[in-house]
Amino acid sequence: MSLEVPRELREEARKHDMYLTPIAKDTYELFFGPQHMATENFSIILKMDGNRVEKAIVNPGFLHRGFEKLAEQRPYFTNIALLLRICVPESDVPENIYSMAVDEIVGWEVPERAIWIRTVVLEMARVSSWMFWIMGFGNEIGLYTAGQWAAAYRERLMRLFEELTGGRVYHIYTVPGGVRRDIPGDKWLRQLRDTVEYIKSKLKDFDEILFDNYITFERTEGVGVMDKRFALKHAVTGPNLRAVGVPYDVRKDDPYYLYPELDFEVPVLKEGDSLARVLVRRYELEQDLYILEQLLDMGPPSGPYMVQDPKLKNLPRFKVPAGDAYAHVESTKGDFGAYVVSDGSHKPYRVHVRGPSQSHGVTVLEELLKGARLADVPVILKTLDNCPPDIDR
Amino acid sequence: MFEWKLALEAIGMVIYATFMGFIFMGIERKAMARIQRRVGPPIYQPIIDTLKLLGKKESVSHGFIYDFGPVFALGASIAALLFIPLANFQLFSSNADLIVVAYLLEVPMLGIMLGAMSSGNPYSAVGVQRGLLTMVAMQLPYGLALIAIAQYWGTFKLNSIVALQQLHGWSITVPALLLAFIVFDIVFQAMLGLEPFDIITAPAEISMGPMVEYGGKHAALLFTQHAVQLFAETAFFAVLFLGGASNLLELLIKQIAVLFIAIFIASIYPRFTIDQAAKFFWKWPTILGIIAVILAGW
Amino acid sequence: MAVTDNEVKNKVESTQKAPQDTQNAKPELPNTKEGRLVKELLEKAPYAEGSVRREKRIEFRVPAERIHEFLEIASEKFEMLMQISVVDWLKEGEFELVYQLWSVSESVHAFVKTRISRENAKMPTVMDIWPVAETYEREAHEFFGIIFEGNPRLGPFILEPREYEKHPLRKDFNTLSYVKTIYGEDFDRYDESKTNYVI
Amino acid sequence: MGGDFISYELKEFKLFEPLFRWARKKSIWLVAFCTGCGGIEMPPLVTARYDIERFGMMPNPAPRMADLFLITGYVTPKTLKRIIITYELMPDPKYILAHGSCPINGGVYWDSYNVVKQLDKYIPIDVAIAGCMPRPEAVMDGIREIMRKIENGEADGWRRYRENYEWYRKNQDELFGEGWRERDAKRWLAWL
Repeated sequence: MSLEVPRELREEARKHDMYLTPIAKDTYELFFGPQHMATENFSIILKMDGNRVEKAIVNPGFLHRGFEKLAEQRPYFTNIALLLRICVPESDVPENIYSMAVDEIVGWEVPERAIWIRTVVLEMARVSSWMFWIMGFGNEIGLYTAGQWAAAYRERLMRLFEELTGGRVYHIYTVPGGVRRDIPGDKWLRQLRDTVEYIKSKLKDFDEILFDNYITFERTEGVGVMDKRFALKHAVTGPNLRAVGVPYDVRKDDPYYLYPELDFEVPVLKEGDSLARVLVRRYELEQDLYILEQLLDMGPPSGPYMVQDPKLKNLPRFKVPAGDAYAHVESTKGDFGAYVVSDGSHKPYRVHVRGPSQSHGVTVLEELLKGARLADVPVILKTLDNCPPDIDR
Repeated sequence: MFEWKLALEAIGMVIYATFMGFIFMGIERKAMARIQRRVGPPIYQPIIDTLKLLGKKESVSHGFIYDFGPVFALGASIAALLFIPLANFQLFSSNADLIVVAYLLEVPMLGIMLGAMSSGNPYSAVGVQRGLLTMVAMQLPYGLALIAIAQYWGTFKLNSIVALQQLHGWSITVPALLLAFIVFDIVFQAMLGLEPFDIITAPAEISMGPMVEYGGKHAALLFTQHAVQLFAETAFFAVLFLGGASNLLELLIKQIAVLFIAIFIASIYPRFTIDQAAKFFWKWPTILGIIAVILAGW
Repeated sequence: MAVTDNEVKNKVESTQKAPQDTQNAKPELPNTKEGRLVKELLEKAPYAEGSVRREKRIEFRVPAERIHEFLEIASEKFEMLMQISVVDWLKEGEFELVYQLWSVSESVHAFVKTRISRENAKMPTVMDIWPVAETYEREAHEFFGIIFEGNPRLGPFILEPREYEKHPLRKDFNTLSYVKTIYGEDFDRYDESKTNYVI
Repeated sequence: MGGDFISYELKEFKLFEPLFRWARKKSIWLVAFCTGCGGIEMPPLVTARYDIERFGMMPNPAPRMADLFLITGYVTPKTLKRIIITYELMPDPKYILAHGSCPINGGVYWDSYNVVKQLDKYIPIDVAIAGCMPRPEAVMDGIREIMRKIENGEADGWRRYRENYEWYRKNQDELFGEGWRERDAKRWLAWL
């Protein structure tokens, strides 16, 4: 009894001339993931011709849990604890889109304080997600130092999240009608300001080591080029779209929460290659830190942090009037949207989430990988910022 | 007539080199961790790793060449070590041991390639292609740096190079050889398999490349080989450019200095792709190398 | 941003009225950016019904057989197809397909709704208009069993073949009983009577 | 072959066994396969705040060199196939640490049609950590537990797998259908 791959299978493979296929023929098949450092939980089947990718077939679905089915079986408020698992690095985004959609169907006016807290939480999630992205990108191109630093700075935000919400990764914090808990106190706000300043002071280090590095330029310049028409037809959103010269940002174009009152810029580059995508992300990180500073200067408005509604007494049987709504926010990956349909009962009739990676993680990736070198595959993957749970759900 | 003394010296030297090589690997990991603001593993961690790998059961082999590859690599590394003058020990010596050592240090790569090729894993195959191309690319500046050395000191004998350096000052104090030093240092990153030239094992691209199929005792052999190789390469570097050493402690200090340069470079640069690396090697280091050769022969 | 009461009323009215007076729906359109956009599109496609929900949200109802034609016209204004949402209305025996469009130039989101029968659900593909529709259609096909004619890559995409055949997001697929059959006694939290089935 | 291995452990290396156990405990290499949402807690574990490299642990991209398989979160049947193949690629002795509630009983996805409910039926688990998501401290506690088990020789998941291979194989075949190895694994590992 052999416990490694069965011997008969090995014999079979040899018989069918599959042994040494990769070297004997000019094209070979490379299974890129899911057990691979670059593509976590995501598989790409690469048909390689030497060092070049001839054809790429994306094979997602390792993370499919049937969220949309499960959400139909749980009450409105319980769904928060479920749907936030769609986007793991930035779990506040699914919470917020779902809450916004439910707020719109019910017709709630969310209190100002809750709006402020939600905006802060979203921006913190964005900053921590950028940190995570820097880590991922650093690891892909072999600059582990920047990655390690970024992950360490992200821990400061995690600590603040923990104090605010009680959870490190999954916060279950934004609920329809407001937020679940109030801000812990002024000390937390001071800590947040310190953290923002700290990360801001460390941006210089990242510039020197990663964003202004000769080899980073070499690795990313001219790799995975998209043009504007292609990006629009493929519904590429977020930093990837802004890197081809379309200044589309949900926070500006379909403003929600406090964003109309905030002063920030939408960085746009027009080259459309990996370098442009990297630099757009770097400028956005700066803008997000600036937004957080402004929010902190504004200070939390007084008032309740949850909408006052007698219907909320019996939460599990809380009924939502019939109707449908689509809400979307700007996440670091792109335009994250949710379509919620209610039939008047206490469970949503249908929740459909639009993950940004659905558009740039499948067809776009397959197109961009065509003709890329093997070494460019992780760079393209990471500069598109593909998040497999978005696709699988 | 069997020379007991020589045999004992050889064994002692190999054991010392292996041990110090492991410690060097530990220093490398520890220093990297400190740069990355971590505590890092204990300095003797590679020894534990190798012990553990030796204690693993391995039921997979891909044939004789697969098993032979690591042994071949280890043998070549040890052979290279025996030709390098380590302080006052130099077990074998010939009139052109500079060339012998320079090319024995390249042979282990071929051994690993041989074994990896026979595993049939496509990632190994890609890693092997990259490894061979890196070797071809770095030969030119590497050769130029060595020629500059040989030309300036007028000998291919490592012993004489050390003696001359102790007489006339270290190689790096000579302007021509300073350029050769820079060239050699760039090549050195590739020889150690560190960034920006860790193209062979790029974990995020081809998940360890040639090593992907090696596990258990094979991996332990490769680890040992890497340790010996690390020791031999740093010693070679110290002998060529830092004036050699009169005792093992002095040599050790010089080796660690060399190692730290490599670590610092590795921790602030990302990885090249293979074609960029080849282009890079054939551009700046080659130009510098040619200038060094011309200056050395002046 | 939460909607105000007025807008909610508007929305309820428009959704209620729209099915009743289809011909006279046009005068309702407000004189805003959204209203003008709807008017412009309805002139080109008189078979569709359009309404303005609120600021930056407009809605169209299109008969299923002319959906491709309508989307082709709409694609001039709406550059991006954000999603194809399918809602399974079991009682009516219909699938509702909602094409979520976004106009980058006008910053308006449009719902294009169409209904098809649940039996032998077939739709023309819109891959030729927006290539990204390939992914959305593959997903809709996988979870609901709708066949998009012209899409070459329909088949198991996210799911394994066994679950794919069941089209799990259909309302008549019972995940509890399915899990019971697959995992048997591992499924220890299953409540037959479903009385306590509020998690 | 099972008997073969036991004799290997007992006879030839009996003298060195405590040494090897110590080395195994001190040098646990992880498979870099983050199989679920718990993968998000891996970077904090290997970076500055928690830094498990202090204990000699490090993620390794090649399953052939790995010792510990960290199942970080729920497992779908599609992933489980890959997990089983990866697990079988790892050389003995090998350990599995299940991370989170989902591998224990399905967790929040207890009624999901695409999540494996009890992972222990398909591959042997040595230590399970409850919680969703377990904090890095909890994971480190689990790691300490597995270190203790390795030192005492109690972490015998690989031996259980070897001895009860038929049973595990039967469960796997029930879930995936007969012949899945021949269908899928041959494609993934053509060179074997």
